Amino acid sequence: TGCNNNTSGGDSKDDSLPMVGATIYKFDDNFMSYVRRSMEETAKGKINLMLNDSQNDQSKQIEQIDTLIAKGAKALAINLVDPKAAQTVIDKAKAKNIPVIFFNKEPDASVLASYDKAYYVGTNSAESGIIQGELIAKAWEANKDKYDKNKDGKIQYVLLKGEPGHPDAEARTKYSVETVKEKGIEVEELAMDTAMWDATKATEKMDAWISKFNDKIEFVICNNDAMALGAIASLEKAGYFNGDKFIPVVGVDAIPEALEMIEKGKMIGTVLNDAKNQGKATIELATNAANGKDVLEGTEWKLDETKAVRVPYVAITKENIQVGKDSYK
Amino acid sequence: MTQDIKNSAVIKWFVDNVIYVVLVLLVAGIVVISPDFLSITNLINILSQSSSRIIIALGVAGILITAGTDLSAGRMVGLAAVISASLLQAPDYAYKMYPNLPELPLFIPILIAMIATGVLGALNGIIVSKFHVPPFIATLGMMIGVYGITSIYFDRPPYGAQPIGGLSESFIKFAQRGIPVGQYEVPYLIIYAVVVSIIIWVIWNKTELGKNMYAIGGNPEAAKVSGVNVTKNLIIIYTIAGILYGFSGTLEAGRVGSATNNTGNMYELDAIAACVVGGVSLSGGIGTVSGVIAGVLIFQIINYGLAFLGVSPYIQFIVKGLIIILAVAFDMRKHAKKK
Amino acid sequence: MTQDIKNSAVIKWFVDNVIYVVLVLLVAGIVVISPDFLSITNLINILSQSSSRIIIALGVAGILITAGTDLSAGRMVGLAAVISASLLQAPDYAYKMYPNLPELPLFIPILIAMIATGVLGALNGIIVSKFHVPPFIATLGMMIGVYGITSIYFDRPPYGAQPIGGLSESFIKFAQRGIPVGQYEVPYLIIYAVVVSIIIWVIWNKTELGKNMYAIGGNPEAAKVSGVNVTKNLIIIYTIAGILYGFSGTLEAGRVGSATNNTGNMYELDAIAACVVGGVSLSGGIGTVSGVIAGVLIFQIINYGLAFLGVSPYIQFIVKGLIIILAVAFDMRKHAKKK
Amino acid sequence: MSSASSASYILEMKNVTKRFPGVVALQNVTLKVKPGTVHALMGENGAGKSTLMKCLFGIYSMDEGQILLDGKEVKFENSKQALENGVSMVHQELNQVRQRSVMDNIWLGRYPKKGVLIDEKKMYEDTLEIFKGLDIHIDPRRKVSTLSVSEMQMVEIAKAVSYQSKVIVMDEPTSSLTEKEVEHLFKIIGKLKQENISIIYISHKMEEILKISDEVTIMRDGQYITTKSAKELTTDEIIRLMVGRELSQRFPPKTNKPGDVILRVKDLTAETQPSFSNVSFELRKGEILGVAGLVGSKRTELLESLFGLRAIRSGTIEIHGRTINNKSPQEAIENGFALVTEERRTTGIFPDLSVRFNSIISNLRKYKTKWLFVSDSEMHNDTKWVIDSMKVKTPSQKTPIRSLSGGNQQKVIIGRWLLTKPDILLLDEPTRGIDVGAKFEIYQLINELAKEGKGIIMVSSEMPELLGVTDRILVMSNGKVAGIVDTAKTSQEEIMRLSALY
Ligand SMILES: Nc1ncnc2c1ncn2[C@@H]1O[C@H](COP(=O)(O)OP(=O)(O)OP(=O)(O)O)[C@@H](O)[C@H]1O
Ligand SMILES: Nc1ncnc2c1ncn2[C@@H]1O[C@H](COP(=O)(O)OP(=O)(O)OP(=O)(O)O)[C@@H](O)[C@H]1O
Ligand SMILES: OC[C@H]1O[C@@H](O)[C@H](O)[C@@H](O)[C@H]1O
Ligand SMILES: [Mg+2]
Ligand SMILES: [Mg+2]
Repeated sequence: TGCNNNTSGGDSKDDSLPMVGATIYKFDDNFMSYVRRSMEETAKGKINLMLNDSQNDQSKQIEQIDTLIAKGAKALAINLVDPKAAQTVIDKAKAKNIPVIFFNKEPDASVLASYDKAYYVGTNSAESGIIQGELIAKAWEANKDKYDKNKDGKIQYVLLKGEPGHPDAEARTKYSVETVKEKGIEVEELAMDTAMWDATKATEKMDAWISKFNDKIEFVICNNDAMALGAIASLEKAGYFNGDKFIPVVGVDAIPEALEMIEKGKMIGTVLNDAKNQGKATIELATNAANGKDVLEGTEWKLDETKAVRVPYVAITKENIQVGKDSYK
Repeated sequence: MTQDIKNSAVIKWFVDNVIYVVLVLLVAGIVVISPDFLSITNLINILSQSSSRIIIALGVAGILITAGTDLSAGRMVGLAAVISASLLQAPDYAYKMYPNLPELPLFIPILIAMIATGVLGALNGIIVSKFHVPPFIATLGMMIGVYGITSIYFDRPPYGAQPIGGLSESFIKFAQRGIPVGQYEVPYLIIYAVVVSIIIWVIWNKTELGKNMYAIGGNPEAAKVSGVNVTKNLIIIYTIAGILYGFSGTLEAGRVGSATNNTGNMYELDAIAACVVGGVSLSGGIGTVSGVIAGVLIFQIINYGLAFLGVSPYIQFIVKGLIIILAVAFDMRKHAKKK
Repeated sequence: MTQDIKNSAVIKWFVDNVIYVVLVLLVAGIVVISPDFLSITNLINILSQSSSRIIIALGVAGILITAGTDLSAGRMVGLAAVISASLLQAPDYAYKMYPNLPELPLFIPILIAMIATGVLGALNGIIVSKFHVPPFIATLGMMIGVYGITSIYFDRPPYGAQPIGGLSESFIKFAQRGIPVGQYEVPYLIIYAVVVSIIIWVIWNKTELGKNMYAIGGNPEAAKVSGVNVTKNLIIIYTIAGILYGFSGTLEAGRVGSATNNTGNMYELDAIAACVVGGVSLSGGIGTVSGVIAGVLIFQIINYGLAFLGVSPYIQFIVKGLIIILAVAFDMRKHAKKK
Repeated sequence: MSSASSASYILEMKNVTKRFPGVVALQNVTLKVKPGTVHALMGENGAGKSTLMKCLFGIYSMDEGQILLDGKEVKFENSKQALENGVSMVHQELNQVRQRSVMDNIWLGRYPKKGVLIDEKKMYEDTLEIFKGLDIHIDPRRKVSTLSVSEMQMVEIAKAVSYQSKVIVMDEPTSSLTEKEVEHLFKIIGKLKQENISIIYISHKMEEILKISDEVTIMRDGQYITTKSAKELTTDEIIRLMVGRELSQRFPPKTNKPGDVILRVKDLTAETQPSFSNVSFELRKGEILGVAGLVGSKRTELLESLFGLRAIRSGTIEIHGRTINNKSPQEAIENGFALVTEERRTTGIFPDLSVRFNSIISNLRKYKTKWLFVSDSEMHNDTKWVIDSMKVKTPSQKTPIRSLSGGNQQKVIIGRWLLTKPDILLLDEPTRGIDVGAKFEIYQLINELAKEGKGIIMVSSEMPELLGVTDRILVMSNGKVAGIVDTAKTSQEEIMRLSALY
């Protein structure tokens, strides 16, 4: 086949460059949009990047992959919707001998191992939960007298969960609380409910909880920053963050608005999902793959034993806020 | 005999007002499980959470009464939220979309947002009435297209696709504060919803436009042969709906303190469902403002109540599905019996 | 004069078949921009991508023809996908939902999934026809409730809420392979869709049930007076739809190689839209199998074509919204001109 | 015809041609109406009467032709323009917003306003005023859906009159009215004439035409035949001009012989009252039983109850000595009943579906082959029978019934039920809007059914029809049986007297 001259072009497209087909599991995912941006930046002048929005639908993504293959992509960069669908993607790529770089959502190691031209770039979901747990534990230990309103030594928390069944939501919910417990801190769950990653829904759930538990809530744990922002809107309405009425809120993603909240002291911390480096590594590996080179050639990345490049999560608090800010530079 | 008549009048009242009975039963049910549900705070919470939804639902309801539908409502809310938030960021916020924009007076961005969605609403009306595209398709196309537009507007330099936050103090006040009444505060949101409801009530019941709206939905042929300008009326009704979505979108942004291109996603489904629960007929010609409000409240009480009771999320879905069906099934008994 | 008649016959044919003309124009448009669109691979891709959607759309279409609607279609697809995937994991897969389950013959899990959604479809039918709940609400309640059920089933020990993967070889073959024809492979998916379409065509056109379906949608009062057992027929139609969703759900699981509780989310909207584009009337009584298939193909060609052309995703939304509206506006010209 | 100067006509339609896909509905039709006259427009079903009026009223645009109103050429783009220029219309198919009140319907399109708001009080009072002038007693605040069909029709008439137009078109205004209301309408028309208003009057009721019209225009197959002064015409002459051949009798000779009782109804009382109560009667094999009564005398409800559409509180129904209880139409059909309902639009036709579909829908069981599939050829043949035996004017079996003329739609509905070969055929105003020629065919078919030993109950508000085709007549008055009379021995006066008994 080969690349064609007649495709309608976007900005970073140059038909003389090898084509890499990429899918983003959901374009309006805030975090992924940073990854996407970094990918576009990195791709400029090196490859012809075709981006697709899988709209959180794995079937749609599979179809997009068919299209990309039909279109003659030399390598694929896939942000799976559903990590267990990796095998199907690999089957399709393998049949045409096209390398695949999975990113952000991790396939099973055995699946990755089944194709020598499959790699992974990203974090692992559990890690964000663990780091969030550590952050909670550290803050608690440091401010126990202030945070522990009923002085029972236990954290009475409410948890706003992302979409049930979403790997990140499940992992963060599980590991954040587990990590706190592992640190020897007792916890009591007052309420846990899903707000579907959404700020508005988070505000409304939080309204009900504040009305129900009043001052009993000692910690607000959120699976992502958007929900943390929603919770803060509700808390502010109830008079928190004004004078010395305070409640610790944590999230994940380190989106700019959350960084702002941390600076204003309305949020105690978040977990940086390093979008810039995820995007960069993905494209650098994909570019090499598309050119038939070794994927690491000329890059700073290292593969671990599962053929994965790991981009670490970082805990962000007021102290290291600059780290968060830098990631948007 | 007189007793009989009295009884049957009471029964008739009940039958005609089942939806309000459902509302009361629902609250009663939750209170039985958790008596502390009955508090002013909860009341205020539920009402203020319902406010922007009522405004959306009233826009959708007008269209449903013309036997149309509007799938684009939620996306229009999103567009207005993004526009108003982007123009109302606090001057000192670090990640402003327009770094050099001075603080604007509140009403300008709100007006701009409402004009934008009003124009798109008018476009819906034109596509439906002039080009005879079924409302489902016209507004589906609009829903998809508006999302594209909002996303392009939203996902831009300098900071790309990130929630538009850091809203100005005045905007936050506008949507989050209220008028103190005793120890409580009646949120402005509730007041906006009341004002909008009254305006819409007057339009539906006291103006030519309103009567034409019912006629167009009840029997478009009859309206046409009676000299009603169906095209013009439809365009106006869709435009009003658009304006309402726009206003509601600004409230959503202010209420939550931020907006993304995903704000408002699927609100139309909730709005249409609330209308139907509140007695608006999808085949047109029937619906009242009070019914729509009751419908929205029922949904919001279910949402709030289940969260308040701490029902586990999965079970919440099942219970919510059941209550919706049961509430309406109960309401339908008035039509069900054989003549 | 004879020339005139011929001309007008040609015009009439065009007017009556605009939707197929739109289909051809669409393809032509894409080919002009990118000539390599015209390939067997693309054809096979588009057809096989349309297959499970056609099956869902045919289920939804039957209900639309009765003047009903089905919002629960997508969630039923999800339920069937999760059930079938959970019962068809490869014996040696490490994270099996049922670690001790032996490998079952393919048809048993598929049957179980289809029975489950068939029963839920029947329940939809009962709620609509016996309790007179408007289909919009009945199926909205079902949509929400089924999601709850699917999530509970999905989020279980030993591994909790995890995509169900590691499907057995036979299942993968069933949904991903095909019959070799020359250097190409005709996917089984296409064959399933063709078989289902034929069966549905026969039901709609050659059986009493089919005639009753049109009658109920065309004028329910008249249908009742004509001796149609509206209740029974509606229940059957909703059940058939449920079964089709079930089958389609198993295909989705097999095609993707995994399933989650989110599989199928919002498919109903695509299906309803495709039906309407294909000429099914939302007010009931009108619709053909070939129209529904054309509607699905149009949507799929738009999706595939825009991705193939490499249009940027946000722009894709705008273009897609526009094409949908234009296609139907064009189609509506046959009714539009003043009579 | 003498060519008079334009000024002597209030309305002139010249050489009007209108084509629909596959049909030429009007070809060079001419209509000239003088001021202050009643001008009858006559023709068989499908002759093009309604279409001509719709062209006048701006609903259809004509392909060719010219319209002069008061000497000035006009071409109304829509109904609004027609109304504003002094043309109003009572439509053949009731065109009302049923969910809304009577007064909302009357003022639709021209609500009285106070500022931007609607002046409800004025609306109410003006409605009462109009009703008073026309002697109509309906509460303006009632929802239209709660009115009986005849009340709806009176409201439509009142609405058309209230525009104070120069020309009022009445397309079968009396199709749902009883004799008494028809008299009432004629009084209204008389008054309008005095005010120099012209009325174009379409009806298939021969008796009415000569009684009230000044001139008659006759159309056939979309073509203009002639215009004559009513004085020069006789009923037979009109029929000859309409049908294009002699029609010596209006009713076929009665050859049926009533036999044993097949249906016995005792003390039947409806569940929801007020309705009919304590209705008892018998129907014999081969008998045609008429049911007469005033509007609201609950004839329709009685038929609907027999057919399982309405609940019964007490009383019994026996067929062939066996007590039955029709809980639904299916059961009724299984017990050998058939019902042609009164309201063709709401309970009769499937508007968007084909003539064939509309013909065969009640008879599906018959077409099932051993494979459970329905047989296309049998459906085709039966539809052909319906079209041929009732002379349905349709381009093809596949035409959607909505595009047939009103009378032709009605014929299909009757055909639908004749196909089921019922033992007991219930007919509610079956010949509504059907032309004389076709009526004759239908009477003949009913007669033949009776001869085959079926029982027929026919509700009708057309006295001549009742007297012409039935064997006995049951007269209802206010929900009760006022008497059952022998057709041969009764008179119009006796029936009228009984109708008003309670
Ligand atoms: N909308 C339409 N589309 C196609 N054909 C039509 C349409 N309206 C009327 N026709 C055809 O035009 C012809 C004239 O119909 P029209 O309704 O004017 O008859 P009519 O004289 O009023 O008959 P009736 O006495 O039965 O009311 C018929 O053959 C009819 O089928
Ligand atoms: N109060 C009412 N509410 C609803 N429907 C009504 C009411 N009164 C009458 N109707 C409807 O009007 C129709 C005619 O009713 P009814 O049986 O009283 O009259 P009828 O004697 O048959 O007169 P006609 O010969 O004009 O039909 C019936 O179908 C009935 O359902
Ligand atoms: O699926 C959506 C979610 O994806 C997560 O990875 C992210 O942390 C969340 O903020 C949310 O965007
Ligand atoms: Mg007519
Ligand atoms: Mg009657």
